[in-house]
Amino acid sequence: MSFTYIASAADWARIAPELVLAGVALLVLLVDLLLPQTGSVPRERGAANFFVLPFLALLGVLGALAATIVLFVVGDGQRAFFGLVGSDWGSLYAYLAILSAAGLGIIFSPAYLKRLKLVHQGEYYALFLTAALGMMLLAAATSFMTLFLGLETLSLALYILCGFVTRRQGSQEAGMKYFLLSSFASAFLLYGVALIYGATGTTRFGARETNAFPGVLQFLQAHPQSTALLLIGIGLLTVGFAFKVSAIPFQMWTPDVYEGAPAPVTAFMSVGTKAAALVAFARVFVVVLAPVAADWQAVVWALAVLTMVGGNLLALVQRNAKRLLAYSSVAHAGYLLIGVVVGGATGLAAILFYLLCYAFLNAGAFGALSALERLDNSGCDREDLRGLWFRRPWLAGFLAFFLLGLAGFPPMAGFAAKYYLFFAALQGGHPELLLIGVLTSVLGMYYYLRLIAAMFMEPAREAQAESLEVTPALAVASAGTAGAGASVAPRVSGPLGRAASTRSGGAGSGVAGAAVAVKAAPQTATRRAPAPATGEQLAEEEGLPGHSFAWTTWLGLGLAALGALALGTVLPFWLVDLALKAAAML
Amino acid sequence: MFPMLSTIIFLPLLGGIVVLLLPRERVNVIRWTALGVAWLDLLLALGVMLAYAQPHPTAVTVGTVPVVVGEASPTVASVTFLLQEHLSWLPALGINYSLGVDGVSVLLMTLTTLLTVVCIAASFRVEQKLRTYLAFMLLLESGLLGVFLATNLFLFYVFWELMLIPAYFLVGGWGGSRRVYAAIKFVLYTAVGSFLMLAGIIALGYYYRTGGHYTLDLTTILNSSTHLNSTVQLWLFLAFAAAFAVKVPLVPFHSWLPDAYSEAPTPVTAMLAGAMAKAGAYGFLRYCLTLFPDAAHRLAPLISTLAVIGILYCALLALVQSDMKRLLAYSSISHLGVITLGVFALNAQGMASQQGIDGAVLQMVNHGITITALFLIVGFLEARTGTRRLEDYGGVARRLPIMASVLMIACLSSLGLPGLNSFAGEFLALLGVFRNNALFGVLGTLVVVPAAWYMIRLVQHAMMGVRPAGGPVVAAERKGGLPDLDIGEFLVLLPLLVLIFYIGVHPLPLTFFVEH
Amino acid sequence: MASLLLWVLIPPLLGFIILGLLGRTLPRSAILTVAWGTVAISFLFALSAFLSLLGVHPDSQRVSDATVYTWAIAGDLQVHFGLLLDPLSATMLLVITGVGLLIHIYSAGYMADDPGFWRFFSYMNFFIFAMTLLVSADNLLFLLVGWGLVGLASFLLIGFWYQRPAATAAARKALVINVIGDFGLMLAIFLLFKHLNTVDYGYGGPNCIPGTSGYGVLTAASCQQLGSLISLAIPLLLFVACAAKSAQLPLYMWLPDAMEGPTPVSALIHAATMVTAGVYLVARTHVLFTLSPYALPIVGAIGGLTALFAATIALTQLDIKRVLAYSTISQLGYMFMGESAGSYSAGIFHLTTHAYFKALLFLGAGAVIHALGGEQDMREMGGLRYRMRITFWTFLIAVLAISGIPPFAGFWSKDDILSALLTQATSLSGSVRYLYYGLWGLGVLTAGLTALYMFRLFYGIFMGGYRGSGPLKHGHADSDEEEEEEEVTTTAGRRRRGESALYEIYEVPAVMTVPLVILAILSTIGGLVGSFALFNYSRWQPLNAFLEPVLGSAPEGKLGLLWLSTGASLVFALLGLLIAWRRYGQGFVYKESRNPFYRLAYNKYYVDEIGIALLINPLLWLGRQASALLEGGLLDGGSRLVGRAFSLVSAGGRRLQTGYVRNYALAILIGVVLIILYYVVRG
Amino acid sequence: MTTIPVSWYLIVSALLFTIGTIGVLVRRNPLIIFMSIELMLNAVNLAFVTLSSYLDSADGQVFVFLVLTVAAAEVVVGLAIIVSIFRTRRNIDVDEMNLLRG
Repeated sequence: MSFTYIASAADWARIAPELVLAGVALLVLLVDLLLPQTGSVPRERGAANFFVLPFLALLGVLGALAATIVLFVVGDGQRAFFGLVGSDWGSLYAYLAILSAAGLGIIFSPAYLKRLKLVHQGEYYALFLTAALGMMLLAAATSFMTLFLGLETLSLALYILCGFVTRRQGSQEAGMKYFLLSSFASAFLLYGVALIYGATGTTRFGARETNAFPGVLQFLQAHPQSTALLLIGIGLLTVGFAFKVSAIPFQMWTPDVYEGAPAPVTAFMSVGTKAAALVAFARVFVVVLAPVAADWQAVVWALAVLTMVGGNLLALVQRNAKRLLAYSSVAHAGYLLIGVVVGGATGLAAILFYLLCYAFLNAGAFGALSALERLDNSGCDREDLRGLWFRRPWLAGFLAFFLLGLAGFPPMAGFAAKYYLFFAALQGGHPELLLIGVLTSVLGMYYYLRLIAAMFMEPAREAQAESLEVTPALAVASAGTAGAGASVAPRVSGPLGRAASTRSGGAGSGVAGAAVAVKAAPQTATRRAPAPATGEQLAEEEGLPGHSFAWTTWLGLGLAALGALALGTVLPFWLVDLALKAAAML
Repeated sequence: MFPMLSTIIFLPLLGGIVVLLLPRERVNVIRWTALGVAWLDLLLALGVMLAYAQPHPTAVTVGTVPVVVGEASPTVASVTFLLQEHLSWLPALGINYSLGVDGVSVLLMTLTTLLTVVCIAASFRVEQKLRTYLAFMLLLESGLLGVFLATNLFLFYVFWELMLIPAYFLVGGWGGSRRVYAAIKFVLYTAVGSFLMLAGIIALGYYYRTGGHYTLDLTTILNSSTHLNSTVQLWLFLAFAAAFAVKVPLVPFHSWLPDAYSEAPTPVTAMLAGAMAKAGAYGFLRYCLTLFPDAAHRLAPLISTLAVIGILYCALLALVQSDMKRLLAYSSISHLGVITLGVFALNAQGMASQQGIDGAVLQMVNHGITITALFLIVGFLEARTGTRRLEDYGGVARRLPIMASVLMIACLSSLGLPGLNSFAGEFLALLGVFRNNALFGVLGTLVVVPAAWYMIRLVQHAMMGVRPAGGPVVAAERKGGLPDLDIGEFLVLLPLLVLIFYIGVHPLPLTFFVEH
Repeated sequence: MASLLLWVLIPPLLGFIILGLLGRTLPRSAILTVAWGTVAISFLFALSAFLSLLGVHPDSQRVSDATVYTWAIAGDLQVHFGLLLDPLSATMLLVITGVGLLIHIYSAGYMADDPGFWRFFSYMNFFIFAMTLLVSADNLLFLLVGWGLVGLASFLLIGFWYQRPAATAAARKALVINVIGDFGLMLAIFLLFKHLNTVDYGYGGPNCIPGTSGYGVLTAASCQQLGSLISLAIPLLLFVACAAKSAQLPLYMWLPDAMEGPTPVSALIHAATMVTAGVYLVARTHVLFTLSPYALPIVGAIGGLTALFAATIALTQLDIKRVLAYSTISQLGYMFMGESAGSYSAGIFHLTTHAYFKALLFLGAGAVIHALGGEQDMREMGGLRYRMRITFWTFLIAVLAISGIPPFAGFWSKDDILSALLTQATSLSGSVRYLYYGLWGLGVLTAGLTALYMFRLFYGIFMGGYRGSGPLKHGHADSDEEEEEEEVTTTAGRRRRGESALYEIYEVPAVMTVPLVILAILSTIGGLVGSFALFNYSRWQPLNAFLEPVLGSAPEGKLGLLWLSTGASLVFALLGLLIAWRRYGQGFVYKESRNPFYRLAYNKYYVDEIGIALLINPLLWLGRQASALLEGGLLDGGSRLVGRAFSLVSAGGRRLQTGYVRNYALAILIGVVLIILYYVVRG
Repeated sequence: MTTIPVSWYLIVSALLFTIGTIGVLVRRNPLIIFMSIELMLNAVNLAFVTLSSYLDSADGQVFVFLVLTVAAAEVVVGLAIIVSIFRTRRNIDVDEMNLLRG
C-alpha cells in the first residue's frame, strides 16, 4: 500500500491547456482587484472592467486552445500523473468543443452583463474559466478520481454562475435546483464508483493500447463475467452521467436551470457540460466497460430512445425560447447517446464530431437570446419574439440560422453531424435508432420552425408593434443625435466598431450612421417605448450608457455562425477523419 | 476545367448575398441586381445547353438504365453525365462534391433558371423586405439547381433540404393570412419524406460499400457490380419515394400543397409549382428508377395507381374550387400525376418506356412553363382586385383583353390542347403508359376531359360572362384600378408564351435532350 | 405536289396571326383584305392542288405525301409533320376553303356592326387553318392536332360574345364534349401505335415492313392479327371522336347550344365543315373500320338513330337556328349511315352537298336574323318573302335541296346513301342485314321528316303574314359597352306588330346576298357529280371514281334497288312537303301542344336535364364533398389532429415538470430504481 | 479479534445512503436536504474505506479525501446560494420555489 510517483515535466506539459485556464482564472481574479477606479464610477462598473476582464478571460481560452493545438501536433498522447489524466486526441478534441463554447460564452457576456448591470465580473469570468477547466478535466479523466474532481469543479462553478443574477429570483432558483439535484446525482455516481471500485479493485480506467497503468479495463478483460456489485455500480454510474447529459428521466433540471441562468452561461454550460459529460460517458462505457457492453447497452439504448422521443415531444409546446432550447438540448443528448450505444470508433467519432458542431449552433442560439433576455428573465417568450425580424433583422436572422442548424438543415453543421451519427447507427447495427432519430427529427423541425415563424412571419403584438416600428430614417437620426447609443452593425465589429461605439455624442453620422441604422433601430425603439409593464426594467437598463459592448455579441454570433457553417461545409473533409482518429485514441 | 456547373449553382447564392448587402433605399438597384443575376444564370445555363447539344466525344458513360425501345427489342440506354465536377469532400463516407449534367438535368436546369428570371421579374411589386425576399428567391434557385445537377446523393440531399429553407421563408414571410400554417405544414410534410430519404441515402451508401469504402456517387453506384437484393431495394425505394411522393406530390401526400400554393405570394407559388415540384418527379426518374430497378418494377403499379388516383381525384377537386390559386394547385397535382405515370410506365420486364420518360421530362418542362404563366396571371389579377375568388369576377375580358388572351393561351396549354406544349408531353407520356399498361393509360388519358372543364371554367369565370353586381372586382373597375397587362408584366409572360407555342409545334429538341 | 398544301395552310394561319396581333388597330378594310385574301389564296391553292390531282394518271397514283419537318422522335416513335394530298383531302380542302371563303365574304356584312370585328375574322381564319390542317395531315397525331384546334376555334367562336352567359356556357359545353372526342382519338392512336408502332396513315397499298416509306396504320392494319377486341376497340374509339365532333348520339348535345355563336360561324363550323370532320375521319380510316365486322353496323346504327332522333326534335323547335342545328345533326347521321354501308364516297358526297345547302340555309337564316336585328324566334317572323326576295329564293332552293327534291343537290347524295344502305342490306347475309334494312327504313322516314320540318321552317319564315314587331333596335352583335341598356331596348322594340312593321325590314346587303346566290347555284347543280348513278352506277359517277383510290369502290348495287330506294325517299319527301304545306302553308301558327310526344321532342327529350342530373351534378357534388370531407376533413383535419395529439402528449409531459426540486429528485430516484431493477431482474 | 465481515460495512453504507436519499425526498428545507446529501456522500466514503481496506488498495482512501474536500466546497457554495435566496425571499422552503416549471 505504498507507491512512489514523481511528476515529470512531461506530465505537466500534457495538461498544459488546463494549466493555462487555471492560471488565467486566478489572474482574472487578481486583475479584477487591481483595476483602477475611474472617477465616481465604482470599479466594477468601469468601462475598463467590461473590457479588460473578458478580454483576459478570452485570452486564457485562446491560450488553452493554442495549447490544445500544440498538443495535437507535438503531444505524445500519453497519460499524465500515473494514468489519471489523458492527453490523447479524444480529450484534446473534447477540449476544442469545450473551449469553443467557453470562448463564445465569454464573448457574449460583456454586453449581457452590462445591460443587466451585473457587477462582480472578476468572479464571473474566473468561475467561467474554472467551469471550463472542470469540464476539460472531466473529459480527459482516465480515472474515476479525476472524473469526480472534474465533475465537481465544473458543477461548483456552474452553481454560482447559474445563480449569478442575484436580483432575479429565477436565477437563484436555478442555482439552487441545479445545486441540490446535481449533488444528489453526484452521490449516486459516487456510489456507483465505489461499487465498481469494490468489484474491480481500482479506480483507474486503464488504457486500451498499453498495460502501463492497469485499471478497470484490464480487470474486466481478465474477468469478463459481471458481478452484482459491478452491475449495480454501472447502473448508478449511468445515472450520474445521464444526469449530466440530461437524458430522460434525469433531465428535469435542465429546462429550469437553462431558463433561469444568465443566457451566456446557458450558452456555455449547455454545450460544455454536455460535451465533457458525454466524452466521459463514452470513455467510461464504450472504452472502459467495453468487455461488459452487453450488460449496459440495453439501458443506454432505452435512455437514448426515451431522450430522443421525450426531449422532442416536450419541446413541442414550449413557448419560451430558452426552455425550448433546453428541451431541444435534451433531444440532442438523445441523438448523442446513439453514439454511445453504437460504440466503436465510428460511434465515438460521431459523438465527437456532433459535439463540436453542436457547440457552435447551441452556443450561437443562446447567444442570440442573450441579446434579448431582460433582467426579469422575460424577453424570450414566443410572444416577445414575434415580429423580431421587423425590429432587429440581423438578430432574428442569426437566431433563425442557428435554429435551422439545430433542426438539421444543411448546409449548417447540424446536418453533417446528424448524418454522421445516423450513419454510425446504421453501421453499428442499429437501424432502429437511425429510424427513430430521423422521425423524431421531424418533431424537432416543428418547434424550431414554429419559433422562426413567430420571429419572421407573425407581426408583433399591437402595443409592441406601435412602439417598436421605427423607420430607418429615425434610426439614422437617433444614431447621430442620441449619441451614446451608437452601436454597430455586425460587419464592422472590429476595432472600428469599438471606436465608433466608445465615441459618445453625435459620432455616428454619414455613412457610418447609415451602417448602424440596422442595429440602432431596436435600441431607439426601446428608449422610446412607453410600455409600462417593462418600463422599470428598461429604465434600469438605460442607466448604463447603452449597449456599448453590443458589438461583442455580434462578434460572438458571427463567429458561431461561421463555425457552424464551416463545420457543415468545408471542415468535415478532415474533421471527421480527425474525430475518427481521436476516437480511436480515447 | 472551368467549374461551369458550380458557377451556375452558386452564382444565385452569391447574387443573393450581394443583394442583401445593397442599401435598402435603392430599391431599383436591388431589383435589377437580382434580375441581372438571374439573367446571367439563365445565359450560362443556355450556354451549357448549347454545349450539350453538340456532339460530345468526351462524354463519360457512367451506367445504364434499362429502357425498352420498341416492343420486341429491349435495349439498354446509358446515363451519361457531362461537365462533371468532382471534389473529395468526405471520401470516408462516400461523400463527394460531384456535379454533372445529362439531358434531363440540362433541361430542368435551364427551366429553373428561366423560371427564376420570370418569377423575379414578376416580383418587382414586392415592397416589404425586398432584399431578403430576392435573396431567398435566388437561394431557392441555387437549391433547385443543385438538386438537378448533383450526382452525389449526399450533395443531392443537401440541396434538397437547402431549397426548403427559402421556400419556407418565402411562403411564411410574404404569404397570405394563413401563411404560417401553410408554411409549417409544407415544411413538415416535406420533412417527413426527406428525412426518410435521408435514412435511405445513409443506408444506400452503407450497402454500396466495397471493403470498408462507402460510396454515394451516382456514377460509382451505377457502375457498381453490387446488386442489392430485392428486399433491400424495396425498403430503400420506399424511403426515397417518400420524399419524392411528398414533393411531387402524390395523393394522399398532397395536403400541404393547396395550402402552400394558395398562401404563398404568387411568384413564389409559381416557383414552387413550376420548378420545385419537378424536383420530386426528377427524383423518381433519376434515383428511384435507376437505383432500384427491381423495386421500381415491383412498386410501379402502386405508384401508378396513386398517380392515377391523384390525376382524377384532383381534377375533380379542381372542378369545384372557387379560389383560383387552389384550382391551379389541384390542377397542378393532377398534371404532375401524368408525369409520375410516365416515369413509371414500366413494361412487364420492368423496362422503362422511352416515350414515357421523354414525355414525362417534356411535361416537366411544359408544366413548369404553363403553371408559372397561370399563377403569374392570377397573381396579376389579384394584385389589381385583391381577390382570387372566381365568383367575384366576370366579364372583365373587355377591360383586360390582353390578359384574357394570355390567360386563355395558358389555360389551353394546361388543358393539353393539341399544338401547344403540354400536349406534346402528355401525349408522349400517356402513350408510353398506355403501351405498357392499358388500364393506367386509359385512366390517365381520361384526365383531359375534366382538365378542359376546369380550365375553361377558370377562364370563363374570370374573364367572361356577366359582370357581377358588386364586389371587389367591380369596385376596382370603378376606381379605374383594372388596367390591362402593362408592358413589364407582358414581358414577364412573353418568354413563357413563346415557349408554349414553340414546344407545342416543335418538341423535337427537347426529346433530343432527353434521349442523348 | 403535296407541298402545295403548305400554301393552303399558311395563309389563314398568317391571317390569324396578323389579325390577332394587330387586328385591333387595323381599319375594317384592311381586316377584310387580310381575312378574305388569305382564305382566297388558300382556296386557289386548294383548287390547284385538286386540279393537279386530276392531271395525274392512272388514278391510283393520285397520292402525294410531303414531310415538312420532324415533330418529335421519342424512342421508336417518330412523328413528322407531313401533308397528304390525295383525292379525299383535296375534295375536303376544296369544300372547306370554298365554303369558307364564301362565308368570310358574307360575314363582312353580318358582323359589320360588331366591335369584335377583327377578333371574329382572326378566329375564322384560325378555323380555316385548323380545318385544313386536320384534313391535310398525313398522320394521326397531326390529325389530332387539327382535331383539337378546330375544337378550339369552335369554342372561341361559339363564345364569341363572351359576355353572354348562354354563349360561354355553350362554348364550354362544346369544348368539353369535343375533348371527350379527343380522348377517344388519343386512345385510338395509342392502341394503333402499341400494335403497329406508327402513327402515320401510310400510303400506297398494304405494307407490313415498319420503317419503309408508306408504312402506316392504314396500310399495315391488316398485317397483324389484332384480335377481335382490339380490332373492334380501335374503330369504336375513333368513332367516339367522330361522334363528339360530328354531334352523334350520345355526344350531340353541344351542337344545338353552339347556335349561340354568330350565324356565319354556325354556317361554316357547325354545319358545313367542322362537324363533318367525323365523317371525314371515318372515310379516312375506313380500313380500320373494316377490321371488325361489328364496327360499321354500330356506326350505322348510331347514325340512323341520330338522324331520326334529331329530326323529331327539329320538328318542334321554334328557334330557326336550332331547327337548322338539329337538321345538321340529322344529316350527319345520314352521312354515317352511308359510310356504314361501305359506301364512304356516298358519305363524302353528302358531306359536300350538305356543305352547300346547309351553309346556304344558315346564311339565309343569318340574313333573316340580321334583317330582324337579332330575332331568331319563328313566331316573330313570317311574310318575309316580300321584303327579302333574294334570301327567300335562295332559301327555297336550299330547302328543296335538303328535302331531297330532284334535281337539287341533296336529292342525289341522299339517294346515294339510301341506295347504298339497301344494297348493303341485300348483299349481306345473316342477321346484320336486318339492321341495314332497318337503317334504310329510318333513312327514308327521316327523309320525309326532313322535308316536313324544313318546309315548316320555310313557311314559318317567309310565308304567311308578318307576326313580329319590326327589327330589334340593338342587333345580335351586343355591343361591348352598354349591355345594361340592351335589355331595355329589347323589350321596347316589340311595341308595334303587324304589317306596318314589316316595312322596316330590308333585304341584306350585297356582300351577304352574293354568297347566298353562289351557294344556291352550288346547291342546285352540286349534286350532278353524282347524278348518273341512277343510270349507270359504276361509270358515271365522277366523284365516286375520283375518290376510289382512297376510299375503295363502294359495293355495286342493282339498278332496280336504286330506283326503289329513290322512289321511296322521294315519296316520303313529297309527303313531308305536303303535310308541311297543309299545316303551315297559310302561315305558321304556333300552338302549345299537349301531346306528350310533342312535349318530349320540344324539350329535346330532356337529354340535357338528364345529363345534368345524372352526370354533371353528381360529379360536382362528389367534388364538393371530396373537397370538404376528404381534403378539409380527412387530410387537413387529419394532419391537424396528429399535431393536436402531439401537443396533448407534450402538454401532458410538461405537467410532470412541476418545478419542485423534490419531484425532480423523485424522478431521478425512479430512474435509479428502474435501472437497478433491470439489472436485478436480468441477474 | 474477530473481524467484522466486509459486507456488514457495505450494508451499513447502503443503509446510510438510503436514509440520505429518503431525506432528500421528504424534507423541504434545503439545508436539511443538503445535509442528507452529505449523508449520502459519507455513506459512499464508508464504502470506499471499507473496500480500500478489503482490497488493500490506496485508491479508496485517496478518494475519500477527495470526496471530503469536495463536500466541503459544496457546503460553501450551497450555503452561499441558500443565504442569497434567503436574503431576497426571507424563505428557503424548496416547495416555494417553482417559478421555473413546465
